[in-house]
Amino acid sequence: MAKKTKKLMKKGKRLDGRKPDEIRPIKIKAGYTKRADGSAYLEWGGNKVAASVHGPRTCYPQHERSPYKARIKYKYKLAPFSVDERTHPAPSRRDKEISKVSAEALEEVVFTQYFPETTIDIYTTILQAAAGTRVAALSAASVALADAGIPMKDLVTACAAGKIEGKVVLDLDQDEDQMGQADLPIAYIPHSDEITLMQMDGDLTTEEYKEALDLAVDGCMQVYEEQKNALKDKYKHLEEDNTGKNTEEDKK
Amino acid sequence: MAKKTKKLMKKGKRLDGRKPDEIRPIKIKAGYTKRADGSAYLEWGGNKVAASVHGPRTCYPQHERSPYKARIKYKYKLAPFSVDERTHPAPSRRDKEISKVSAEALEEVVFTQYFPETTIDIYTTILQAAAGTRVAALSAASVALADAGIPMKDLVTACAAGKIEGKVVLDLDQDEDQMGQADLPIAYIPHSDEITLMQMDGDLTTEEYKEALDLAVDGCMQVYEEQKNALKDKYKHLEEDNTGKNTEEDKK
Amino acid sequence: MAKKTKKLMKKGKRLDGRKPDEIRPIKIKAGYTKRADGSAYLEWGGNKVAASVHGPRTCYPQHERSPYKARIKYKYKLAPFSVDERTHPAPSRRDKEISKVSAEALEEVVFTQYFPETTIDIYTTILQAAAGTRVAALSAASVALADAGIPMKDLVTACAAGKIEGKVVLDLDQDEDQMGQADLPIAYIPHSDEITLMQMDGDLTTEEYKEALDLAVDGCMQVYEEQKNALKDKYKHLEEDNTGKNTEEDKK
Amino acid sequence: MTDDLIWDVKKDRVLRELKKGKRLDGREKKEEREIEITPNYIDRAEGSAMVKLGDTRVVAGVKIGTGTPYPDSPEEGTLMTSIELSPVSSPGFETGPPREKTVELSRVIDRGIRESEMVDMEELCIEPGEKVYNVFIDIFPLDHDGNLIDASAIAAVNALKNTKLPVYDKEEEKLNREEHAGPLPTQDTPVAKTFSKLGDEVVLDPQIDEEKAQDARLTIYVNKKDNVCASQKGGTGAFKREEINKLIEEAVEKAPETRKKIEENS
Amino acid sequence: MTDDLIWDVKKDRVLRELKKGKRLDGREKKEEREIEITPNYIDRAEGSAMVKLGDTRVVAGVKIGTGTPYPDSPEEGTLMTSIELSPVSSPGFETGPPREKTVELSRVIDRGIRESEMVDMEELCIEPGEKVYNVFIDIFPLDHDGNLIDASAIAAVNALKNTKLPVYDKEEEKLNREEHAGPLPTQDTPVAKTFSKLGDEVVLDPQIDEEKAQDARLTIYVNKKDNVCASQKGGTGAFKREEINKLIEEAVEKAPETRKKIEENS
Amino acid sequence: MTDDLIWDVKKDRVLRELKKGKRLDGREKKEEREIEITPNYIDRAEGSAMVKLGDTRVVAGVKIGTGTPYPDSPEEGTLMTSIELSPVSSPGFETGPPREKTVELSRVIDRGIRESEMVDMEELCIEPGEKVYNVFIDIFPLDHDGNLIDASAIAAVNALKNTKLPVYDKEEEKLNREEHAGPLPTQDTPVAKTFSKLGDEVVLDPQIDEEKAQDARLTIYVNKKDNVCASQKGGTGAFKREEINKLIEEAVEKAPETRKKIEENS
Repeated sequence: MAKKTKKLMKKGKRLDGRKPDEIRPIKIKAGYTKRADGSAYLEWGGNKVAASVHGPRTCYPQHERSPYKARIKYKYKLAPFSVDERTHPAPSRRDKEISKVSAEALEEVVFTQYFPETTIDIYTTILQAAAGTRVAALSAASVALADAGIPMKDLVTACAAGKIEGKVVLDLDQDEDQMGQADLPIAYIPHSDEITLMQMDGDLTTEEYKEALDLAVDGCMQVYEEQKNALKDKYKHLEEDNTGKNTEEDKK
Repeated sequence: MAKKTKKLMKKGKRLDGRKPDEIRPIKIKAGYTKRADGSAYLEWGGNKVAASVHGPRTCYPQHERSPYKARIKYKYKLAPFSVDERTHPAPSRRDKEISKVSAEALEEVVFTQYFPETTIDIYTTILQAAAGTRVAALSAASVALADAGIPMKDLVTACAAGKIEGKVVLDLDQDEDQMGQADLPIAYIPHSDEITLMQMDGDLTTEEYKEALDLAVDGCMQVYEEQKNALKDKYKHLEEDNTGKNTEEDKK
Repeated sequence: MAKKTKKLMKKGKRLDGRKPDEIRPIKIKAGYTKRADGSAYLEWGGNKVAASVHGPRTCYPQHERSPYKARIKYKYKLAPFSVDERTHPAPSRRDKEISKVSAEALEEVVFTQYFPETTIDIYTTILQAAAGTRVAALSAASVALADAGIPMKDLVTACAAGKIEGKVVLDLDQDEDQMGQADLPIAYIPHSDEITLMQMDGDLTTEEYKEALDLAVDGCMQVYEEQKNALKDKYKHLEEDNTGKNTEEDKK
Repeated sequence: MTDDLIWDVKKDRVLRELKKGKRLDGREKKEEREIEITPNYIDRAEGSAMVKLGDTRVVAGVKIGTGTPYPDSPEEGTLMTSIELSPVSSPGFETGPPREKTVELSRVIDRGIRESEMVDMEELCIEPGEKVYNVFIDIFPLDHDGNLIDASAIAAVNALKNTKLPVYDKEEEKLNREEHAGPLPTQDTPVAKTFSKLGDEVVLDPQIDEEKAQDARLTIYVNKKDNVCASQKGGTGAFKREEINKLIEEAVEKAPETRKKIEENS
Repeated sequence: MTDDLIWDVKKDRVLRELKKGKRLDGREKKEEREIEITPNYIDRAEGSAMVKLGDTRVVAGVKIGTGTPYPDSPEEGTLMTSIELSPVSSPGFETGPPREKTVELSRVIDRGIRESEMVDMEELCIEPGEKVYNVFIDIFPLDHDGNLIDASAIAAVNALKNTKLPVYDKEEEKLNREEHAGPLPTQDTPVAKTFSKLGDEVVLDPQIDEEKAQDARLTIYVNKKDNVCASQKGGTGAFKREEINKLIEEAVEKAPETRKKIEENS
Repeated sequence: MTDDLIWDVKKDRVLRELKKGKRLDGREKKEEREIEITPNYIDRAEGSAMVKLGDTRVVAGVKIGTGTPYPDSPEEGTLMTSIELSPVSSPGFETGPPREKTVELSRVIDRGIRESEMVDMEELCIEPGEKVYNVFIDIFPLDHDGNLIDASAIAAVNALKNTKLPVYDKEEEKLNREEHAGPLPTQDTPVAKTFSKLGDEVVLDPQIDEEKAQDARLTIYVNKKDNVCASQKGGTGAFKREEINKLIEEAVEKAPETRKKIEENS
C-alpha cells in the first residue's frame, strides 16, 4: 500500500461521511445490453462497470472443450479512459490475474455440468475506475450470469474490506485505497457462507484479518441485496409487459 | 492533407509537365514471378510494385473456409526500404486497412463460387513508394489474378484523383499528395461501370467530389488499357513460343 | 569477433592454465529432473545448463505431424539472470537460430521413424553463461535424450574451437571468446565421424579452418567420454538400487 | 454455422421487406434512429460522451498525455483514435490484437476528425520539437445494434468538444490533472453518415440486421462548410457512380441536424 | 486426454489416502517437505539462490539495471518479479508469452516481497526523478513437484538478501558490475505458506499429485511482525471462513522457522 | 500433403540425374547460375540492388537512421540485416513474425558482412556515446528459385557498396536526406558460397528443386584475403570432415569472380 498522507477519518466517520461498516452507494441494472445473452451495468462509488455474458456456446479452441462441463471464461479490463494515465489496450499483468481469480470465483455456483462442450464467456469492462473495481466487476458479472438464465446455486457477491489509520473499514474509496494500510477483496456465496475469491495486500494482524474478513462478508450481503433488486426490477418490467399483453388471457 | 507549400501548377500544367487529366507513365508486366500461380510487376510514376497470386488453394485455418466460395485474401505491404524512414516489418494500421478494402474491391469480379473451400491469396509489396501506392498495388494484383487464370468478369482497375491548388486533377504524385487538398482513390470495373473501392481524404465540395470521381474513372480506363496490354504481351510471347515449337504440327 | 585487448596466452598456456588443446572442466549428471522423461544437468567452465526431454508424445499442432517420423523440436534459451544484462524473456533472434541448428544437429542420430505422429521436445536453458553455451546445451540435450530412452545411433557431442592471438585453440572461455579472432562450434557423431552442426565467425585461413575443425573434433571426443560416464553413473545407481531391492529374488 | 444460417434467414427477410419499401423497424429508407448524447459521462477522462443511436450505445473517452512531437511536425500535437470491438457489445467480437475490421473502423472515424482539421494541432504544442500534448480518443461500444461508425463519430467529436486540457507543469515535467489550461481548441464538428446497400436498395443508418445483410457500405464525413472531408466504401459489393453522387448529396443534407445536436450537448 | 485420465485416477488415490489421514508421501497433513537453500548459485547474477523443497527445485536470480523512476514515485527504485514456467520443469508447461496462470504466480510472489516492504525502495534512488536502480527477480523452476509458490518465494527472498548492488558510474552513465556499492538494503524476510484443499481436507505444502487434485489453494504471506502481508486464494473451489481463520494462524505459526532458514543461508 | 508428394517425386528425379552426373538444368555440379546485378534499384533507399541468380531474384535496400549507440560500443554505429520471406516469392512462405528459418537466413547473411568487417562501424559515429548512424539492410526476395543465401549476400553487399550516407543536421537533430556526407565507408566485399548435399553428391548454388531435396547445406563466406569469415551448416543431414575441407577450398576458389562482379556493378 502507498505513501501519500491525508487525514482519512474524522470523529469516527470517513471523509465522504460513511461509517466504517458502510459501503459506497451502489446501483445495478440487469439486462443492459441487447446484443448479449445476459448483461448488467453497475455504478458503485465512482466505479462504472459493464458486464456481458455470451453463452453457453460452443467452446473454441476445440482443445479447451470439456466433455463434462462448460468452461467459464472471464475477462476483466480497464477501458483506456477509465484512469488518469491512458491504459495500453493489451491486457496488463494485473488484468490477467484478476481475470483468472474472478473466473475461479464464479465456477463454484454455476451448474457447469449441464452444458458440456460449451463455454460461458463473461466480459467485464471498467468504464470508470475508483477503487474496488475487481469486486464491482464480479458483482456485475454475477447479475449478468443470472440475467442470461444460467442456472446457479446462488449469486456470487463481492466486496472488499481494508485498513485505514489503523482501523478496519469496509469498501475503501480511491483516497483510502491509495493511502490505506491494507486491502482485502473477497467474493462470497451467501447461500453456503463460502469464500470463492480472496486476495490481500498490506499489513494485518491475525485478528485484524479475521475482523476484515467478517466485515467484507457484511459488505457482500449489502451488495447481494442490490443484486437481487436489480434482477427483481428486470423481472417486474417483464411481468408488467406480460400483464399488459396478456390481459385477455389472464381473465380466463 | 498536409502543409508544406510549393507552387504545384504553372500555366495549366503540373510540375512534371502533365495535364490535369493525365496519369503518370505506367508499365506493367504480367507473369513476373516463376514461383507464383500468377504475378505482375508494375511501375507507375516512381512506384514499383510486385504482386503474386497463389491459389485457389485449400483454405487455412479451417474455420475460415466457406462451402460456397473461395475466400479472397489480400496483403498490402510497404517494403522497409520503400520510403524515407525505414518501415517496421509488422503490418501497420494503414497496411491493414488498405489490405481489407483492396480484398473487398476484387471480390465482385472473381467467380469465387467456382472454388469452394479454397483461398485465393494475393500478396502485393511496394518496393518503392511515390503516392498512389494502393491503386498501383490493386492494379497489379488484378493483372496477377488474370495471369493466374482465375476466372473473372472483368479486370478491376484503380486510380486516384485529387485536388491541388483548388483544382481537381488526376493521379497525384508525391509532392502533390503531400501538399494537395484532397485525394480520392477508387477501384473500378469497366465492364459494369461500378466502383468497388473508394476512400477520400481532404476537402471537396459536392461538385468537386463528382468531378474527381469522374476523373478517377477516366484514369482507371487509362490504366485498364495498360493492364490488358500486359496480359496480351504475355499471351503473345506464349503464342510465339507455341508457334516455334509446333511448326510441324501447324502444317498439318 | 570483438575488440577488447588483454594478453590471452603466456608461455604456451592460456590464462586459466589450460593447454591449447584442452577443454575446460566438465561435469554432467543424467536424470536430473524428476518430471521430465529424460534430463541432464551440465557444468562446463562457468556454464550451467539444464536440459529436459519430453516425448515421444503426440505432436501438436496437428499440421506439424508426420506419418513417417517423430519431429525433433529444440529450444535453446538464456535464463534472464545468466548474463550481465538481464535478457528479455521472449526468445531472441540468436536463441531462434541456435534452436534451429541444434534440432538439425540431433536428428541424424535419432531413430525418428520409430515414432510417427509424435514429437520429441527438447528444452535447454542456460542458467549461467560463460562462452560455448550452444555446444554445452547440445551436449546436455544429447545425454537427456539417451536418459529418456530414445533409441539413437550414437550420442551427438559438441565442442568449439577458436583462434586467439593467431593460434588455433580448443574451447574458448569468456575472455577468449570476447577478444578472440574466430569461433567454430561443431556437433559431431563419433560413431560415423560426421559433423551435424557447424557455424563459424571470425577470420580463418583455409589451413587454420581445417586445423580448428580437427581440434574441435578432439574436443568433442573429450566431451563424449563425460557424456558416457554420466549415463553409466546413472545406470550404476539404478543397478545398485535394484541389487538392494532384489536381494531375495537374486538368490533364487 | 448455425449463426450463418440465422443471418441468411434474416437477410432474406430484410430484403423482402425493403422491396416492399419497408424497413424491419418501420423506418423510412433514409430515416435515422434517434440520437441521445450524454456529455462528460466519464469523470476521470479529460473529455467523454455516451451516445445512443437507437439501441446502439457507444462511450468515447479522451485522455491527454504528453510526448515528443513527430520529427516532420515539430510544432504540432498528436491525435490517435482507436475503437475496441469488445465482446461486451456483441457476441461476434473477439478479444485480442486489433484485426483489419477494427483497424478500418478506427481509421475511418479518425479520418473525419483529422481531415476536417477539427482539432487545432498547433495549439497543442508545449515546446517546439520537444514536448507536445497527445490526444487519445478511445471508443468503446457497449451495445452494437448497427452503424457503429456514425455513433462512434458522434461520441468522439462530442467528447473532443468537452475535453479540458490539463496544465503541463514544466517544473515537475508532468501533467497536473487537477487544473486545466482551458478547453481543447476545436474549430469544426465533422459528421459521418453511413449508408448500407442491399441488393438495389440503399438505407441510411443501418440497424444491425441490415448491416449484416448488406452488400456494401458507404460512409460520407461532412465538415461545417458542407464539404466532404472523408469517405470510405466498405464491403464486397459495388456502387454505381450515380448512387455515390446521390448519397453525397443526402449526407450533406442530413449532416447539419446532427452537428447541431452534437454542439448543443457539448 | 490420457493425461487427464491418469490425473483422475491419481486424484482418487490422493483423496482416498487423505480420508484415512495419510498423504501419499507419508507426511502429516500440515507437515512441510525439507528445504535446502544454496545461496549465490549463479555467479553472474547480482543475487541468486537454488532452492529444493522436497523434489521441487527452483532457481531465482536477481539482476540489477538502471532506468528512470515512475512519475508517481520519482525517488524510488523499481522491482519486478517474473516466473517462467518452462517445459524444462514439467511436461505440462508450454513456451510462449505468459498466460494467466504464470502471471498469477509471478504476482503472488511479487506481492509478498512488495507488501512486506522487504526492499527499501528509496535507497535505490540514484538521482531523484532521473535515475534509479531496477531490481529484476527472475524465477526459473527446474523441477516442478508441487508448491512452486512457496519454493519460489524462498528462492526470491534469499536471492534478494544476498544481492550486491553494482556501483553506478556517473561519468560513464552505466553500471560497473566489477565493483559493488554494498548489499541490497532489505528490512524484512517475508515467508509464503500455501495450503491445498481437497474435498474437506487441507494440507500444507502440496506435492504435485495433491496440487493437481486440489479444489482450491490458499497462500498466506507472513512478515517478520507475524502479520499477514499478502494472501491469495486460487482454484475453483471455496473456503469456509473458519478454515481461512485457522490457516492464517497456522501460517503465522509455521513462518518463523522458514524465515530462520532463509536468513541463516543468506 | 499433395505438395509433399510432388516434392518426393522431384527429389527422386534430382537424385537419379545427379547419380548420372547431371543436374536438372544441365549445369555441372560445381557450376553456378548466371549473376545479374542492378545497383541503385530503389531510388528512395540510401543504397540498393536487384540481383538475379538464375531465376532467383532478390532486392536489397539499405536505409540509414540514427540512434544511440550500444552501451558496450559507444563509438560505433549499428548494423542490422533482415530478410523477409514474403509469399510474394514463393507459395510456401507465410506472413507473420519471423520464424526460425527466416531468422537463420538473416543471421547468416548478416554474419559474413559483420565478420568481414566490411563496414567501418567507427566511421558511423556522429557523437560518441550519444548519436550514431544505424544501417538497416533489408532483403526482399521476389522469386525464390533456390539459394536465397548467396543471392541475398550479393544484393546486400552490393547495396552497401552503393549506399550514400545522408548528412546529419545537428541543429535540427535529424537526417537531411537531400544531401549526403559521402559513401558508406566499406573495406571488404565478402562473398557467400552455398553447397547442397544430396545423398553422397554435393552441388554448388542449388536450384530450388535441389534445395528441397537436399539432406544438408553448407555456406562458406569468404573475405577479400581469401579467408573464411563465416560458415553455417544447415539441414538435418551430416557432412564428413573431408567434404567440408574440400568445400572450403572450392568456396575460396570461386569467391573472387563473384567479388569482382559485385565491385564492377557498384
